[in-house]
Amino acid sequence: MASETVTDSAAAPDAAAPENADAPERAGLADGVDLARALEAIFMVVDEPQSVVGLASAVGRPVKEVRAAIASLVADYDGEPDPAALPDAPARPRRGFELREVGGGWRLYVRAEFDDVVRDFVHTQAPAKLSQAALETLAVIAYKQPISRGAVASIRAVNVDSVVRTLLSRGLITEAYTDSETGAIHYETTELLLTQLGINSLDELPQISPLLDDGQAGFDDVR
Amino acid sequence: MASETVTDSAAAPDAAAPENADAPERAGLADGVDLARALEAIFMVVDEPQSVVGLASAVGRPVKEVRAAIASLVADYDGEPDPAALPDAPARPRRGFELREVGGGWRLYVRAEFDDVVRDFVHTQAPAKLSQAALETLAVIAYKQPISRGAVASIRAVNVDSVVRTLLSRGLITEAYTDSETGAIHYETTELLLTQLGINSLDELPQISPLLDDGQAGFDDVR
Amino acid sequence: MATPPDAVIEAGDSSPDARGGFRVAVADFDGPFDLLLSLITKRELDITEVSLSAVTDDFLAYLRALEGAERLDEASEFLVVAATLLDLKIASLLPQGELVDAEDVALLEARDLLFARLLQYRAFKEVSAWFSERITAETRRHVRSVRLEDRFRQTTTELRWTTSVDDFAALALLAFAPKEIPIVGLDHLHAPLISVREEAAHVVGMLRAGEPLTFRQLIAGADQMGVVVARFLALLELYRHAAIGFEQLEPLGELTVRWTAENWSDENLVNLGAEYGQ
Repeated sequence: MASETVTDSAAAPDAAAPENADAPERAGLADGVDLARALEAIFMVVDEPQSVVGLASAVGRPVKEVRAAIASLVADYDGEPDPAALPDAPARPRRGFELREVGGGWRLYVRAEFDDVVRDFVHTQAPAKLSQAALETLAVIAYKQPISRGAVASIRAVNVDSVVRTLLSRGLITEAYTDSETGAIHYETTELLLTQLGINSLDELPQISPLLDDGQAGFDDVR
Repeated sequence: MASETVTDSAAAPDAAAPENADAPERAGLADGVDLARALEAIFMVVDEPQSVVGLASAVGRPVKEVRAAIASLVADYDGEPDPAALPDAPARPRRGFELREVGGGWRLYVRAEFDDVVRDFVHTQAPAKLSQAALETLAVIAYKQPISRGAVASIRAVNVDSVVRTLLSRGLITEAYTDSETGAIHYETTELLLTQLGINSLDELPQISPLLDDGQAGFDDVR
Repeated sequence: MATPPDAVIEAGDSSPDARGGFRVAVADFDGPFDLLLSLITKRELDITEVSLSAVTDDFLAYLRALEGAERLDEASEFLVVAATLLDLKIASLLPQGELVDAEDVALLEARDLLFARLLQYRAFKEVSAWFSERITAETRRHVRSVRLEDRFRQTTTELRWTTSVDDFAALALLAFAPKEIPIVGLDHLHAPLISVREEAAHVVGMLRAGEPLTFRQLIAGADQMGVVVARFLALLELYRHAAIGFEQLEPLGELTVRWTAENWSDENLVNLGAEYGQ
């Protein structure tokens, strides 16, 4: 802990400026930026476990340094004493989250002893019944799948981000593919929806055709 | 619940009673679990701003305690000295993430100085920029809400229909109510707008009165 | 327009308007449009001395050099402000005189209201820059928003599903129905309809007798503004059909209307005023 502090205070803006010039072309941390702090920033936003090599290339630092910084973060979050601190320094808290290596990469997870709290919380957050907004969004996805969130939003004329998350966490929809050009995730419905509706396949959804082709074609041939 | 209630009143005998009344029947933290640690576990999984009251009800602790625990986490992540530590204790690191109150609740954000570092890891497309007309209309609605389209148009002196539609589809405004006499829909801003502005309530909008009192009051002074 | 367009477009280094927007160069004023506005609102410049048509010419030339969204934004902003300036100017051009009657007071109040409107517009315009900055700054921020860990995904409350497949289809229909923003109905306004054609018939009846009549006489007895307007429109239409002639000895003086049609049939009346709907 003390070591980071030292680095932090040393990383004064003016000190960073001149050395900044030799920073790598694309990515890379400016000199003097604490590597551990940058890594924990990255871990905050990533969904998938991150390999040490990938992280090293992203921050433009040697793999060895990145590995050491990760180890220091693990110890930090686990509440182990700071090796650089004085013997009688106060203990560091054991965080509610931890950094774990899973499947060849590192990711932040809820610490196991808080699973119950988080499970309770997720429970309260998810009401037993879907809202009208969620049902309508689900209906749009069911009839137009695979469809991106943006396309659903423009049909529903409202922002659907949180509703889509709800449907995802409910297992009623899933990610079908990611458009390689736009990066937009396209969603489709799952077997669970069919089960809930009591049908065997999407073909059994009642036909509502005329409105489906964006009101363009298809008015004459009702599907 | 019974055991938690005991804990609560034991922890804060005087304050607990009134605020604890809104605590839920079911949830609640087991005895001895550090509230701040439980909260940081919850912040790991949430995807919406969490209000203090909502969190208090999820963990079954008084609002006051939750508020204090959040404040301690903010100071912790910001690297402020631990108030419980000895004066010569080593400083805590300023984390790569921070806890921010935005859009009506608390969420974990990457600290601004690391925004560039994490950019490559985040795949959300930035939404298209709002036009000047949309921004002005949004400003009018934000300050005069709830307000009808006609009233916005008379301030902007132009037709605002398509702009209002854009703002609706972006989820920045929503229909507040429909005037029963005129049938005019009145609009108000959403929490999403607060989130996108990075503020926590409409009170944080810049002051622009006295120009706004329908141009009547205070006009002589301005002139 | 005396100033050549490219002289107008130059971003003006000396200009206090750092963003180098639209510059106005007219007789008594040379500077950014914003400055013109603030001078007028502070009454350091007389709106009546600004040639709005010259400003508009300049602006159109300036617009041609802009592209895409920027052009639209600048154009819509200009329209808003120019419309207010025009109102302001109309109010300023009307005779002021002494505060003798209620009409004059009302006129002055109207002028102040226009100033107020301009100020209000500027206030919102200024604060919209704050909105823009905040939104831009905030889009650079990154919030933790990651998929729920699998172990929590499976523990959500069991879904209580009550929607039948037909209800589900009905919801889809509802969702796909085009979202028209409802239009504020005017049906509750019961202004009696006034027909230009009927008023024309009335005017024709009065004039055809042969005696020239003044406009004042033609609208005598009209108790509604709408009737006055309709009779005026009827006169314009009749003039277009060469059925009447006007005579006015001095500006704003008495307007005399004379019947001049040589072969007028009432059939002409049938189509008259058709473009006004009623």
